[in-house]
Amino acid sequence: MSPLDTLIIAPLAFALASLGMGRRGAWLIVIAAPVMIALAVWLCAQVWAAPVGHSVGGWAPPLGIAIRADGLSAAFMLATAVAAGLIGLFALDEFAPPKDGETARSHTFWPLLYLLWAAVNAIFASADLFNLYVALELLTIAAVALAGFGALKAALRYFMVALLGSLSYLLGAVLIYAAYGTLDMGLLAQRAEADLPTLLAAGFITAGLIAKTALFPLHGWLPPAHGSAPAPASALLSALVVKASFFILLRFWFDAMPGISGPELAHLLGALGAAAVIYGSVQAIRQTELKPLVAYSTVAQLGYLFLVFPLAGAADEAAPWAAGAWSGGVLHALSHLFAKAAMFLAAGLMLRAAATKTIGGLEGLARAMPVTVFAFAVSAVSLMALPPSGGFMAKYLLLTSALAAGAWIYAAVMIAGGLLAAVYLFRPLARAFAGKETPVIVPTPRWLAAIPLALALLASALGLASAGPYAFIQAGAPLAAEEGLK
Amino acid sequence: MDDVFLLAALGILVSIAGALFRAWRGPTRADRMMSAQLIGTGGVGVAILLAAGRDAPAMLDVALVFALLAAFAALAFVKTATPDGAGDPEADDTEAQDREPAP
Amino acid sequence: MTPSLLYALTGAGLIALGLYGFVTRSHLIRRVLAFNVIGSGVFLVFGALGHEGGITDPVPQALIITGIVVALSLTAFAAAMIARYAEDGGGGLDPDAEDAG
Amino acid sequence: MSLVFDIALCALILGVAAMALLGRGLFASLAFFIVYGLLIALAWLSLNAIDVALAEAAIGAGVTGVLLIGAWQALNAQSALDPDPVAHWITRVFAGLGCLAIGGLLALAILAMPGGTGLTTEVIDTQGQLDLGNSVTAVLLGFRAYDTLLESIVLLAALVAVWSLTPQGLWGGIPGPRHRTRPDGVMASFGRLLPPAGLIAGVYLVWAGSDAPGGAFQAGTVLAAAWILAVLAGLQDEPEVTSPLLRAALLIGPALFLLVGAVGAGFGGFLAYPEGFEKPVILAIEYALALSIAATLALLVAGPPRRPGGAR
Repeated sequence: MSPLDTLIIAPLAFALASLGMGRRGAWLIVIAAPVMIALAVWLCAQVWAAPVGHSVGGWAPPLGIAIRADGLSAAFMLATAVAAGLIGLFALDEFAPPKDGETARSHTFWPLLYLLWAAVNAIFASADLFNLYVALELLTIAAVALAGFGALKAALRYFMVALLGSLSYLLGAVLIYAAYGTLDMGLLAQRAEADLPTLLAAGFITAGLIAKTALFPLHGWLPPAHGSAPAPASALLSALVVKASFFILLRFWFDAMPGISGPELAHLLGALGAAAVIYGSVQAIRQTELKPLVAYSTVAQLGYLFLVFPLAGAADEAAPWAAGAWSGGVLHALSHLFAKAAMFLAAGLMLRAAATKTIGGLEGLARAMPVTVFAFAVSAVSLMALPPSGGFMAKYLLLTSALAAGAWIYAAVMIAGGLLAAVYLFRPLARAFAGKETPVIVPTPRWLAAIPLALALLASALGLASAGPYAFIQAGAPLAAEEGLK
Repeated sequence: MDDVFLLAALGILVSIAGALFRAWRGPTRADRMMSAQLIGTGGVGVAILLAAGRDAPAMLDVALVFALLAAFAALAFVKTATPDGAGDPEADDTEAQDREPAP
Repeated sequence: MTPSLLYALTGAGLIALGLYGFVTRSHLIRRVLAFNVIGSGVFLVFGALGHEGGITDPVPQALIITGIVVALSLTAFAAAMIARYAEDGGGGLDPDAEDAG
Repeated sequence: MSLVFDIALCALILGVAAMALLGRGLFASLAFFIVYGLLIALAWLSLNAIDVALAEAAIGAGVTGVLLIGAWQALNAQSALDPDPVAHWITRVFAGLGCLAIGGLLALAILAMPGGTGLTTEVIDTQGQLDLGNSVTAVLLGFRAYDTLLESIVLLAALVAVWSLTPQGLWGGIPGPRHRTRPDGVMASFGRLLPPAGLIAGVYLVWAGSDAPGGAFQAGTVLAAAWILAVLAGLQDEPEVTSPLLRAALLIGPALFLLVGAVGAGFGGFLAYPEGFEKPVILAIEYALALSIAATLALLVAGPPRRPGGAR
């Protein structure tokens, strides 16, 4: 029995079980969270020794599908297990079956949560482009449905973009099969050449995934969808869903197609990422409501991830800073995963307590609910990339790579992004600490407030114990991560 | 020999193009439905002729599924004739309402 | 011109046509229709490129069947969502296009 | 001759697609779309991909069309069919140029492809190990069973997603309206005559699937069509969404599939079938899947609950 298999099977089993159990299905999370975390830790222990992987059903590619976990996959699976587990426990407050009368939400949230979890784990494990497509669509359905818990309009808008994005990705995968007779990334790495069909296919795949990751200028759907959903749903969407499509992009360029990208494409992605950092931050500053602010911050933070492509890839020769940039990007994705989950959950509690949506209504909340506001502040520290935090560590790595590469523009954007993040995150925090009176609020259960705090502290811990995660994600890392894309 | 079947199939395709004119022109919804149904029947014919022309009897299963699913689409189409999509255009609607009170 | 090439090019044509329809028509039902047309165009390219001498590669065939079911799942969810959105008074247009216009 | 037929078919497909996408009037577009699905199924027949043709005939031309007719009906009731605007001409010009460019690049890529029949030889050489005569089934339930497992879950996920749209206070209710028909009318006779035929065709398609074209998904669709026919004809009502029997029908296929995968993971590897029992296990999965797919599809067409339960 391999933990890799089990990490795919278990969330699917939980999804079916929660659907079958009806109203009692909600309490399954109490079992699911520790089980999934334990499995992910087990996988990490195995991967620490050596990357694992095998063919499903014993059918080797190109006929069959290979699944595998290197440090990157295992780290994402562990982070997902912790984040999704904690978010699930948090959601018990909102989506446990009510005493009087059942609602569609208390019944459908839980299967959707496990389906989303299964989809991201399948994505982290898969080495097959078509298998990734099916998992991506599972993710789309669960994510759009969760966004629909908030506002149908926003969810519908998201859905339409996601539909086109999936087709674009699928078309790319189809062209690759026609050209190379395989969908396996390992075989593709040996076979792929930079000819027209391959570049076109790579373009379609990239465009589709960019739309799903909400990279500027295809970000328009994200702020309304993430900003209007209930807190646990927003946290899942911002922490996990957009990371999954980014993860495929990373895999595709660094594992499957290390030899075909020219510096132009890498710089195009980098330029869009840089634009996202600036645009998202400026928009976040302009928001008057808290959750749209946090959602625009996601747009900005996702921008940093795309700086990996030029910094780790655009040089003509093997670049000594490539490994640093690649690891910085991955660490940024992981710390943003924790920090943003924490921030959305904390924001949800703060808004509920203050019975408002606006930032102005948060006045004095720091005295009424210190734990929650502290959690918000700690996650903000990570997003602003101040030490000690995972965000600091990640951006430090990215910044030193940019300086080593002489990429002054990217370096300037990163510094500006950090300052702008400080501006937009300072506003809600300043309101929460402002005033003299302690507002009277409905008290939040202590266990509920502890969850965002735990997530925020995890984001910080990534920075404090950075050497461990840094070494771990490089276990079995693709050569391209060390030497750059060609 | 095979060409005879394919020629016949081609003939049906041409007739489908003719039926398409009616689906485009309308003017009533019933015209469009009937035209789609007619084309469905044409599809069954083409599938059978292809099965003979290409000597692949399994293609007959496709003709079978066409025939079954065409009836299905027809019923869904017909349902659009009543305002709530639940009635039977054949039945006098008030009489139907009496029999089965709407919830 | 082989049948393989003919159908693959038809698939390419459907993709282009469907994309044009998706972009220029903002009614939600039309967008779902366009999604399905593009999807079947992609499948046609997939199947036709694995076809030669009367034989079609079974791997694309199987994957296309999977793809058809996935597209159906998305269409079903989209149809239900469009219906609910209209009941909530949202109308029939893609909110994205509405905001832009 | 064959090529002339193919050219005519392709021209028709492109023309009908254009009418469905660009014409005026949504109802006419739906009629064209149903015709389009049928023509695409014929294209698959001509490419000798009979399994795909079956799936397209059942799903593409049948169920998708009915789903969209349902959405049309709902929007019609809300007067949300109009407006159906066409983009400004400047947008149209740019969109047209962009799509032409994409289509042109695609055509160039297609012309540059190596051709051939891909993995056909590998599949035929290997499928004997599964004792299956149908190569497509061997890929679907053998070599790429993992995709198929996920796909069955995707279908179920769509149903959960549709249920999440249930209006306030109606959870546990019954999907769709209660259908009325004149007892001796054409519709009621349809409802009595066709479902048994559909049932037989469905079971036949699963049975045939291991050695001839057919399989769980095509069969499930035909079974679902039979179910929906009975509902549309007013002979049978949809079940309440919380009904335990319904839950069992929805879950049995994916659950059995997952269980086989998990047992495999315990002994050899994820989704490795027990040696010597591959075919019976695959058949069992297919029958269970067909049932679950039928139930899932039927409820997807019915939509979220619309009426309070327990009132029949």
